[in-house]
Amino acid sequence: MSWQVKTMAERTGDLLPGSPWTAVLYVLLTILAVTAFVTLCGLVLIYAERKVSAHFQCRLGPMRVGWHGLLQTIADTIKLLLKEDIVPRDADALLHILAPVLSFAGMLLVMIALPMSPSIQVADMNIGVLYVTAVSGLGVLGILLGGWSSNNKWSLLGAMRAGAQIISYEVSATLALLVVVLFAGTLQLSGIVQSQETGWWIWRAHGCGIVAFSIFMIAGTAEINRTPFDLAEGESELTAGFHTEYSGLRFSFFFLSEFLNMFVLAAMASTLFLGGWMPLHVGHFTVFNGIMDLLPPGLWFTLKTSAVIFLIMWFRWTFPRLRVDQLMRLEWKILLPIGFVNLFVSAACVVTGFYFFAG
Amino acid sequence: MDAPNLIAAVQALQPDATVREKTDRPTLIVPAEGLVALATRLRDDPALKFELLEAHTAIDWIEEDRFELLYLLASIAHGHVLTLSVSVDRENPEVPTLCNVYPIAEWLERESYDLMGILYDDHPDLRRLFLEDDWVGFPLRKDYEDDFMLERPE
Amino acid sequence: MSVNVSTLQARISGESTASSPLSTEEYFVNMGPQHPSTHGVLRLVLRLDGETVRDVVPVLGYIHRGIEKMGEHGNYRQFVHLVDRMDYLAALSNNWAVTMVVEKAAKMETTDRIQAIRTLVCELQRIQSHQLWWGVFGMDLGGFTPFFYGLRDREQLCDIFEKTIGARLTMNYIQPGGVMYDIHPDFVKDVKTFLAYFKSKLPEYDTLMSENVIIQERLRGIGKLSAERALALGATGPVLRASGVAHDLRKSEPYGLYSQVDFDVPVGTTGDCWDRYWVRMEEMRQSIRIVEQLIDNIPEGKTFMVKPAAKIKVPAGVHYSHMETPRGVLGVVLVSDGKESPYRIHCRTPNFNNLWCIGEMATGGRIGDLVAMLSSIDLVIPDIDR
Amino acid sequence: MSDESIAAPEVLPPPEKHVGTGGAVTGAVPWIDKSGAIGGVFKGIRSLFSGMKVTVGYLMRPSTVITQQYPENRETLKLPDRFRAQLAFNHDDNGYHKCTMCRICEEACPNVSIIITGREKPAVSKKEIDSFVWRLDSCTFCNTCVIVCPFGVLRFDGTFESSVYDRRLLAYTLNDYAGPVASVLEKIEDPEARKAAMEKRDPYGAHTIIEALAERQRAKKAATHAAYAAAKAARIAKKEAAKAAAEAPAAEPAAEAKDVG
Repeated sequence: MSWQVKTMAERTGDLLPGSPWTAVLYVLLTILAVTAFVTLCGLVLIYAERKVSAHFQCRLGPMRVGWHGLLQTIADTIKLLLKEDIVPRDADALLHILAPVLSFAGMLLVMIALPMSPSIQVADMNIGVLYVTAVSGLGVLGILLGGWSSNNKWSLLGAMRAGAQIISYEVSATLALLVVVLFAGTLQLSGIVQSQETGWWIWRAHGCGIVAFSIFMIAGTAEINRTPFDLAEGESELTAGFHTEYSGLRFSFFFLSEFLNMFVLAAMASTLFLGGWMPLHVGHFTVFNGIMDLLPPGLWFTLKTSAVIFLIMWFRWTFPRLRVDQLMRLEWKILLPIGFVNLFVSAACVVTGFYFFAG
Repeated sequence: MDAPNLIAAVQALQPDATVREKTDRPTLIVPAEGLVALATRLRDDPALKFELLEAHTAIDWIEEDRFELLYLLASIAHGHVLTLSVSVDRENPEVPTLCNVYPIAEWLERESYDLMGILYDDHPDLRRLFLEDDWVGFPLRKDYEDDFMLERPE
Repeated sequence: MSVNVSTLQARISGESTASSPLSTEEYFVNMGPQHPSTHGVLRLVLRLDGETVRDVVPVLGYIHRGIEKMGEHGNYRQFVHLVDRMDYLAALSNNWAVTMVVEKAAKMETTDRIQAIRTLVCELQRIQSHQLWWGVFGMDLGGFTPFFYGLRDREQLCDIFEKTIGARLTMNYIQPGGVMYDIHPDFVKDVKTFLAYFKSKLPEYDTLMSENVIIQERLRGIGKLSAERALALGATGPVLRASGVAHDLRKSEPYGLYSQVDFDVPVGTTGDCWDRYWVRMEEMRQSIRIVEQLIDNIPEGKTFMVKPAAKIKVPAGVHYSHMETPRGVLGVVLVSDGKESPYRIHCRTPNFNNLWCIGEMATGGRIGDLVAMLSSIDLVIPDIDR
Repeated sequence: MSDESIAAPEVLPPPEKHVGTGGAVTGAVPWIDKSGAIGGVFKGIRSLFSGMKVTVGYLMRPSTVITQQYPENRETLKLPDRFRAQLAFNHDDNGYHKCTMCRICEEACPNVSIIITGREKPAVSKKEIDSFVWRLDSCTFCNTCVIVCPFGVLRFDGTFESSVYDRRLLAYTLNDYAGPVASVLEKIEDPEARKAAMEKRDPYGAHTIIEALAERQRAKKAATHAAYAAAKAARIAKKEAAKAAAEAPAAEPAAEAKDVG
């Protein structure tokens, strides 16, 4: 079975010569769709986090607004929108206002490159992996600016921690990505997904895949500032870290981008290592693969992403936080060497064709 | 060491120490002047070895116009206890500090200064502990009064 | 000799100790009085060099209520309920400490039943207090889930106390001359159910926290306090025992029925945060042992020796008695002039002295370590401020 | 590394008397042995996974949820008998109480949360209660009033929902009626006479009594302050006199004699 990949950008291109106004309308619709998706995704993720954490902790979580608290997040959003938006007197007002937007924009830009199904992808760049890595680095700018402009020592500490942490872990995450790029032979995200038609990279590479996946998950969790790497927030140490001085809408931007970063991480992990929207295929067992193809690719993507998100939540509600020097040690002394060795081994595998269903 | 032996041993160190009556722990009244030297010896003497200053407090005997300072010492190694009682004048309540012998005294004495107004000579950091720096008066003194005090109605 | 009264401003405006030309600028930051990990209204003024703590100046008094002064205006029985508000997680121990000094001074008789009930409820409260500490410790280290598990198990004990005592936090149960009520008919059954339940949960505590590699990395070698320094700084309770001094008043000066039960005193070796953690975990197990030995052998007898309204007269003099609360030695100095109300009452509270150790421990550590140290001391702020 | 934690304490070994029945415990610390670099890493990772197993165990078993949904479970929520929520009067089946106005509870209350007023014109007996005012806003729920009452009039009951919009309503009048105690009332044969001896009391009508008390208290406080000031002045004067006397005798012994005289 071959997959017809058609992104929204391509469709716009198709429309452009014939009916340019339709193309413009299509672009606008796409923007609307992405915004709607981001909002909806944020709502669902926040609700899921609250429910999952509650049941990890023998609680019920939100139960009052709507059936089993389904509308709780919406109520919270309204509350956040109605709250007073405070910019501290001594803060750098422009940067203070700019920071959450930057943080949000970084996440939003990654969102357009994610292949969610053969037909749901905004733009399919041939340097997709590079683009994602580069653009997701924008988020740290928002955090740094937010912490610095708040003119609060706790915020500054949080921002500095975040800066050091995110930039360090970016190295390991990229090394892990490169493993998949090596195996797939392309930087294009849809190409990487299609390269997993005979199986996911997590198991096809004799362990290299699983090591790269582990590194990617650890480094990714650190990049999105979640426990056990939530030093930038560290509510028991820094009260709330970089967003101590934020309130109302601006706080919700930080909050939302934190949750959507989790989605982006999970989506990237599933795209690169778990086949993205590609159903579970094993080699050329056509019957098995055919049964798996019965589920639509979009659902596969959702399932895999949800599983990875659950894993990240599971980490958060089980582990305590690392200390700042231990965090750096973990990156530079453990993850990075392992990542390098893993990359070399993968390169050797690719060169010799020593992996499952090669060629 | 049981109480009579202990008192005898301490009185050998400080001959002018007298036994304070009406207490349930062995208690010696010692003059303020030799307090630091005595405490150092009590701590370092291997037979006594009072390594823990368990509590320190002051009592305002307003009728007798004096403060009584109690130093409750304990020896964990030997399992015996001793209380030192020092009387100071109410108008000029100055005593030497025990900070250099028992570091915890720095806090206990600050509390005592804060609430009772005892002045400790050579204390490295004598300031209010609980109350603000500009508080007037010493609340645990018997003649303390302020506008917030409530009396129980009859 | 000179008496020089200082202020906080003078204390924290000292010169920077950094001397190297490569050294960075130090800055002050207020940790508290509203901070998640000071567990109340404690304020620590930190002098920081980047993430490294150079100096800690605790500022107290945000919840000072003058319990000692209030005690001078009521009678002895009326003072008991005030000390509930000191170490509110161990209200029964506080009650008992005051009761003990009053009974000792006034030479009141008690029965074995009274002592057994007191010992039992205090040991149960030691478990309860340590459960909460365990949860909060996890939360301070960044793991939220232990907090809920700790509180969940604490709730079972709260229910037991609710039945017998009628209160969950401010007990006012142990009175001079006895205990306020006899134990509830369900008490023995409930306690046994709880013990069976909690013994199955303790291994879970270990799996989730004690054996977790992150916890061990965070605690090992952090906030070391040698035995000599711990004694010199007046530390007691688990903080002192973690430093290697087996000082436990339940063993050295047994009160209640502690002389009749068999239990061990857990002692640490290096006095770091891990030792303090482990000593408390082990104390929970020892408390279970004590409760198990007593629960089936509560002797019969009266539970209140005098009429509850009877006036207590304490002979004039200075009286002192101390006991081991979950956080250390709580001593009460009672000065009486023979009247109905105490002339002066002073409480030597464990947290007050234990907090003083933080300056010794924290210097040179990081902010994250400071949080772990504060939590490992198990602070209850009203106990410090009184 | 693991040896360190099991090593015996070097400083200040526990004195022998502590060893007594059980002795001090050291060692047995479940410390992860990280002696081998690779092995240590794996042990560390395994410890993380076992922790995750604990949490997911609770996620998988919804029966372990302990949350109580409070306002909905009012019917099933049973507080223990001794629970201290609101002070209440024990009225018997006829609606009579046993309070003789002995004021023991008022005296025992540590913070004047109980204020008892007597009837100015008792109907039957010598002393009859008018209002038994309990101030929830200052009560510390110490239970002392309940145990000191010789007649068992008071009890704490489990009515814990006591929020009101006006804090003056937090002072309750506990007795249903102003009048004599149950034993006296039962001696009265005529039901009409009984009714005449009793006067209904509104549970929320106590704030007038409290305001009057506060007024009295303010006046008394002023007097106390004046007394304090006078005592202080007298003490200072005494001290001055003593000082003067101490300085004087060398110069003028005669003056001292005059002072004493």
